[in-house]
Amino acid sequence: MTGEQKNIAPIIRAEALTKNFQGMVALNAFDFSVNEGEIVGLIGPNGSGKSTVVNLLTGVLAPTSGRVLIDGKDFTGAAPHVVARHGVVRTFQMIRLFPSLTVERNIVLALQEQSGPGYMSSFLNRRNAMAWHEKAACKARDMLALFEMEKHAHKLATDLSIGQQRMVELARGLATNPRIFILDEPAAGLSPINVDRLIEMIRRMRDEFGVTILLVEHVMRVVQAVCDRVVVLDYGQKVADGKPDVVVQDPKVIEAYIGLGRSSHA
Amino acid sequence: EQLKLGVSLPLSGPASLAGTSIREGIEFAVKQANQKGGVFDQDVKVFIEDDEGNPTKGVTAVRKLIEQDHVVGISGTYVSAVAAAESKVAKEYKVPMISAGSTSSAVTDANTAGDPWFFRAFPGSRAQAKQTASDTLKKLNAKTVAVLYENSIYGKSLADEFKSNYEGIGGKVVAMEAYNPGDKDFYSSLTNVRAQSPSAVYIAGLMDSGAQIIKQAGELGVQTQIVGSGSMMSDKLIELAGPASEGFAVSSMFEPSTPNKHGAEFAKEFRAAYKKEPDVYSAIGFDSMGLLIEAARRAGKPDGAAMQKQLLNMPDFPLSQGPDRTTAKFDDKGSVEFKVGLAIVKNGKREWLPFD
Amino acid sequence: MLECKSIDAGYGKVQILYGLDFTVPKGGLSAILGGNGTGKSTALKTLAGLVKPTRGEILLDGKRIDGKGAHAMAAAGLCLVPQGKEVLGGLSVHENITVGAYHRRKDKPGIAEDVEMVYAEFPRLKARYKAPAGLLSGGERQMLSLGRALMARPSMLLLDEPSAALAPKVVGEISDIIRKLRARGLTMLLVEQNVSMALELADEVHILREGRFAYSRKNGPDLKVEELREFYLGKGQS
Amino acid sequence: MILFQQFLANGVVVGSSYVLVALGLTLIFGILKIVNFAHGEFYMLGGYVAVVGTQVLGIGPLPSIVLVIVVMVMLGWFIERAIFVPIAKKDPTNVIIASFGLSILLQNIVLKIAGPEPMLARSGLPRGAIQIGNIFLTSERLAIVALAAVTVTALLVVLKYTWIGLSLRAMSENATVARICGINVRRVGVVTFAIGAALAGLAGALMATVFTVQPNAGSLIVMKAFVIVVLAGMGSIEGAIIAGLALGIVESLVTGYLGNGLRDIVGFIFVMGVLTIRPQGLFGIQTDRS
Amino acid sequence: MRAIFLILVAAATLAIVSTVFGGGYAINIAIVVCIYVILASSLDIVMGWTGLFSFAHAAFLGIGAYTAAILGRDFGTTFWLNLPLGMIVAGLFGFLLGLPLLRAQGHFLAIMTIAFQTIVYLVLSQWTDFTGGQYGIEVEPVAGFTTLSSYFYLVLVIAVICLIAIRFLTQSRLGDALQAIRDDETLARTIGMNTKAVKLVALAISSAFAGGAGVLLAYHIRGVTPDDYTVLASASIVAMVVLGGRGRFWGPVLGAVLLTALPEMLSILTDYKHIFYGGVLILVTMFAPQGLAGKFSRWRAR
Ligand SMILES: Nc1ncnc2c1ncn2[C@@H]1O[C@H](COP(=O)(O)OP(=O)(O)OP(=O)(O)O)[C@@H](O)[C@H]1O
Ligand SMILES: Nc1ncnc2c1ncn2[C@@H]1O[C@H](COP(=O)(O)OP(=O)(O)OP(=O)(O)O)[C@@H](O)[C@H]1O
Ligand SMILES: [Mg+2]
Ligand SMILES: [Mg+2]
Repeated sequence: MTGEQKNIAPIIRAEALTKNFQGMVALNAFDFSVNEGEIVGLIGPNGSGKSTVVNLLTGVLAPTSGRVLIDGKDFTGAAPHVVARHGVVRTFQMIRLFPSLTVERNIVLALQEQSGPGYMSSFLNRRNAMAWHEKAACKARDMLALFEMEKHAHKLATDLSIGQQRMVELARGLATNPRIFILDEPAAGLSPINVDRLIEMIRRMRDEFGVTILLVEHVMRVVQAVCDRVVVLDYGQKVADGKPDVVVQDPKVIEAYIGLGRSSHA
Repeated sequence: EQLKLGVSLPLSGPASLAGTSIREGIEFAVKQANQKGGVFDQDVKVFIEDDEGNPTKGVTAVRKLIEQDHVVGISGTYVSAVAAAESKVAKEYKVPMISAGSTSSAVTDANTAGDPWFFRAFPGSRAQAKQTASDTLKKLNAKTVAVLYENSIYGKSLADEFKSNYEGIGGKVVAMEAYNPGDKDFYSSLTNVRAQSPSAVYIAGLMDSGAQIIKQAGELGVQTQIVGSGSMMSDKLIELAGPASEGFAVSSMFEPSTPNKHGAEFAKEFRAAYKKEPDVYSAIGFDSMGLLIEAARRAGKPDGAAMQKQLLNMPDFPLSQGPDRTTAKFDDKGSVEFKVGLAIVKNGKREWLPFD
Repeated sequence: MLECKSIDAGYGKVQILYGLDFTVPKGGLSAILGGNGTGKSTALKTLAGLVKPTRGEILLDGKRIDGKGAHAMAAAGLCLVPQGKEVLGGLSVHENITVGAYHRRKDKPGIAEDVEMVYAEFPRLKARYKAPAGLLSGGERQMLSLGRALMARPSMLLLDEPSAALAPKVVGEISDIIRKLRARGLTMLLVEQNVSMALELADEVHILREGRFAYSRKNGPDLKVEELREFYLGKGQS
Repeated sequence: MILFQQFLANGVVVGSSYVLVALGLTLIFGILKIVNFAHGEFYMLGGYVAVVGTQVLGIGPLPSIVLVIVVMVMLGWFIERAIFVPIAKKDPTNVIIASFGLSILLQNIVLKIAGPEPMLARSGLPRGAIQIGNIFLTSERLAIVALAAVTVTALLVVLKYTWIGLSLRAMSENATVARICGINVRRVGVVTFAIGAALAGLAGALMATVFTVQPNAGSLIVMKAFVIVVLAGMGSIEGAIIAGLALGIVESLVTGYLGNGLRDIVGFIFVMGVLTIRPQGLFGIQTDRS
Repeated sequence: MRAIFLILVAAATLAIVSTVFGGGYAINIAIVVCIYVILASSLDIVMGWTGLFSFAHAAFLGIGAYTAAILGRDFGTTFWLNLPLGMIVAGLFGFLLGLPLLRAQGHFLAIMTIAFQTIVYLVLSQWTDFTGGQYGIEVEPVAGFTTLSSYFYLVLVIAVICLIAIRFLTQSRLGDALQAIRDDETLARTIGMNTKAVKLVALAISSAFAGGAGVLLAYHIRGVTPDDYTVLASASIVAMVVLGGRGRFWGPVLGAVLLTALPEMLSILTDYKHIFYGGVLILVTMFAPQGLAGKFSRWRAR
């Protein structure tokens, strides 16, 4: 499925997306799309508006102007849960987990929103609901196993180290079989070996599960390893869009983002 | 068999101000009875419950007194709304209750005529308000009145009845204004009153707000006669309101300087026992408990139903409240009617105007 | 100089660190590397007084500082840049920076000077100086944490993954800042996942595995990344 | 128009008293984020200490104020250390219930000792009305406005322009970061709490000269103070001034034009309205990204 | 299932203890206990599970009680109609209160509920024509359940049904959703949960149960007066939940039993009961920070 883009229609698309925060323009007339099956990287200096793009696409923020289209339908200003139910799943740069729930429950809960029994039926048919929970818990543990986190399944989310929490977040997103998975700096804080694992997982997600991926990342090793295409933001403006190895050679990008003569992250 | 009587009073919360005073009168009556040898050759035993001025608590308290402590008569309570709720329970168990300060006529009105279970040994709000209305118009010569009343059964029933009586005899009520129990700032209300310049202000409420109204009226230059309802018969009010209380008139059922001989005797003995002046609350408590004890004695056995029969037939029992020779002549709704007096503050002391 | 003598520490009943023993000489820079959840942050938190060691001693310039509480550590000149981009969300960026100088608050001119220095290092912060810190982007928060630490003019700096969340260009700048601080004689302890950056900077490298040092040695041309890899990446730590 | 002037003046006085009571709460509730239901009892105790000072000990108004402050600081210190800190360590929300218990406890201890009768503290200020144009006030009421202005200014200056203020706000935002910056969080906490208690006591003492003090004197006014602190935006002193004065004036106008009975309703409807439109309070700012 | 069994055992114990060993007074307290158990457990739906500190529960109690009283007065409806109607009206008000509450957080939310509670109280006590003001409204006893003990059984059965329903609710998907909202609402939204709807539903359900309790209370004290529905009453329901243990099924139940029975037990100390009550509240929060239920489960775990 990799190269042969059988569906060119963009799964998610931003049109002239603009966001102002109290007079500060965090994102300016941003045009952008991710096609089905693609892995797109979004990079740019700190504070250039990458997370803002993620927040706008997932409905966490409402744009000042411009449109967000998912599968060609207008989702501008739609509530996050509506967006999520269309298979748009994300992770957070500032990690978010339900702190007082166990790691396993964190994942089961996400599964429940996607495929669990309805509110009424879980109230009326408890046996069925419990059986479903069993299955969901199994799936959650499988997902954790992918990140070698299964031994932490019954710890509270707050009792994990930052890197461990990040992996739980990834497992949670993956568990719900998203159509498009938006990752906001998934590699930050991961040990090199976990970064390798992440790279492998991202590839597998696309190749095996057909998940489209939007990746916001500063660790260039990851970006270069997985992305089909890279979009560069600077001061809320798109400054480059193209193949990774081309983009990183772009003098504008080097000047603003990579810096001269620096080694990228191990 | 020992005579067991119950007391339900607000001993905490805002209404405890009156409750504690009433309790002293009640305890004094019990002490006196027991000193004289008690009833049925035993000391009278009293169970006191704090109803906190709350109806639900009150109902529980009364049930407890009756069911657990097996009392056969109850003195209580002070807050009219609580008395209304409690009286239903008392009636159900056939235990007579005598008001310990609740004034609203509504509670005795709810009694079945001829078979009352809730008694009040002093006039209800209707009679009180009627008397005050006529005193205000005739004795104090005030043709227009602004009414400030506490938003409670007590305040509202007095205010409503004052208004209809006062207007019935030719006066004019220029304003009716409610305030919430415990309010302390009346500048804005009084500013309005000042603008209407009535010849009198009638306050239907409790002592603490009354003192504030009187004081603040003075500060705002409201120069009118102020008349207060029965709960304001208190030396504390004069202390709190300061010089502004000069000339304040209060309807009063009892004064330590009462012309009522029985009342004067109570005042003397109370003073000796507690080293302080009795007030209208201690007199109410004293009468209420005294009546229960006497009713039991006359019934010859500690039995609520028998006591109720006796209560309806005690026109010879003297009360410490009211003018001389006031007795417990309960009407068929359980209320006693006597003339309510009017006292005026002169040189920092209340003086009772003669009864007409 | 920082000396740690057989430190045990953990959260509640769970022990995380087992007998950590090491010293960072005055003006030196040591790095602690290790997989996720091996206890690196716990080690730094223990040094900073946020986690109480259950055993062992911590000495700063020969004086015992363990068990005195985090604020006392800060007053003694030891300063932590925590992991997780923690900021004072309701305070402005400027106030966040200023509060770093809390324990030397008498020194008004010095503080003003340092604030300018921080702004010069991180122009992005200057652009946002009025904004509540809670609204900053991840990278901006990281810069703010560092700026706040610089304001303290510490004698010992504990850095918990300072390069995480930062753009490559800024990562380079952070390396430069660390070098500058070293030149001023600051003692530092660095936790990093960016191994090449750590190896560029550190005199000595420790690798933490399941709460114990699995490997410690001086950095130098003879230290091979492959050798590190074996200990560090070992058998797939998570 | 004459009426309106007097209403406005009444509103300013009442509003100032709200501001005064709300200040201590701004520290304890707005900044330390401790929901202290017993704050009203601090207010009430301040009133009683003033009564003790001026009536029982007869030491005059100024020494009485000093007495109030000393007693309340000690009490605040003790309560924070002995009750609130140990509870908050385990679960901060439990403090709500403990303070609820403390409120009942203090109220009833005072009821036992002092009795239910209202008491008046002597201010030593000249009695009687002062007429300014068409407005009648008393020196005691003016003193409320003056003292509110002074304390507000002092607190503003301290919180805005000193390290004390910065450290206080820092610890309320994130105690861990505050600690690693060298702030002794425990000490700042207890000092702030004690000052908050003293401010409440001061307000109570002052109000006891005008409105008398009873064991339950603090219940209603402190509820309003909570409302003001939230309305203002937690911890905002400027907000507390405006919200307090606004509430006082609104109540006074409503009392004047619509009747006393509606006074409290309007205040609370006002609060719901404001918070519906601005969930972070009048002067609060959004500090969380999502 | 074990919980349901335990509920039935507890109800049976209460019935036996109060009717066999106690008299009318004990039954009276047992009725109040049942009513408060419903109240505390239903408050826990929003407070323990959702983390919305609500000081308005007594307002919903009052709305239920007054609905029954007013319907009975004006339309002569009976208990069996008033109970569901009281629940519906209270639930509706809960929903309405929920609308402005949706955006508020933490302390702001608590203050808004306090404001709502106060408004309801003032309306009940001041709209004399409609609510009877301070006089309140009389309520005739439930036909067929006029004696105290028969009414007690009625209340007990209703309380048991309510508890089982609440147990099922919190064990169902709704309980999970509520916990998620308590922990991190933004996250809950991004994993696909319609948190606003869930919060509104939770508030409406919780208020409806409170309204039902109000109807029971009105028929118990045979009338309604505003003073039972003050912010203080709300605060004591909150205290029950916290003392018993938030977010645990048995927590609010234990808290309600303890805090309703405690004042009665303390009443031997007449003059000092409030002082003791206050002291007990402080001590229990100090020594059982997870609530009594938390203490018990820890103790059992040993
Ligand atoms: N809710 C908000 N209110 C105000 N300003 C905001 C808000 N969210 C983001 N900003 C500002 O918008 C700018 C862009 O933020 P954004 O989080 O999108 O950056 P980013 O590209 O993700 O940066 P980083 O790489 O550091 O994560 C930043 O300067 C940030 O301070
Ligand atoms: N607050 C806490 N309570 C209980 N356990 C904790 C807590 N914080 C961390 N842990 C546990 O302690 C261990 C070490 O955590 P620590 O944060 O020190 O790891 P780390 O080496 O810094 O990892 P990372 O690279 O992911 O930041 C982990 O297994 C984690 O689960
Ligand atoms: Mg970002
Ligand atoms: Mg770490």
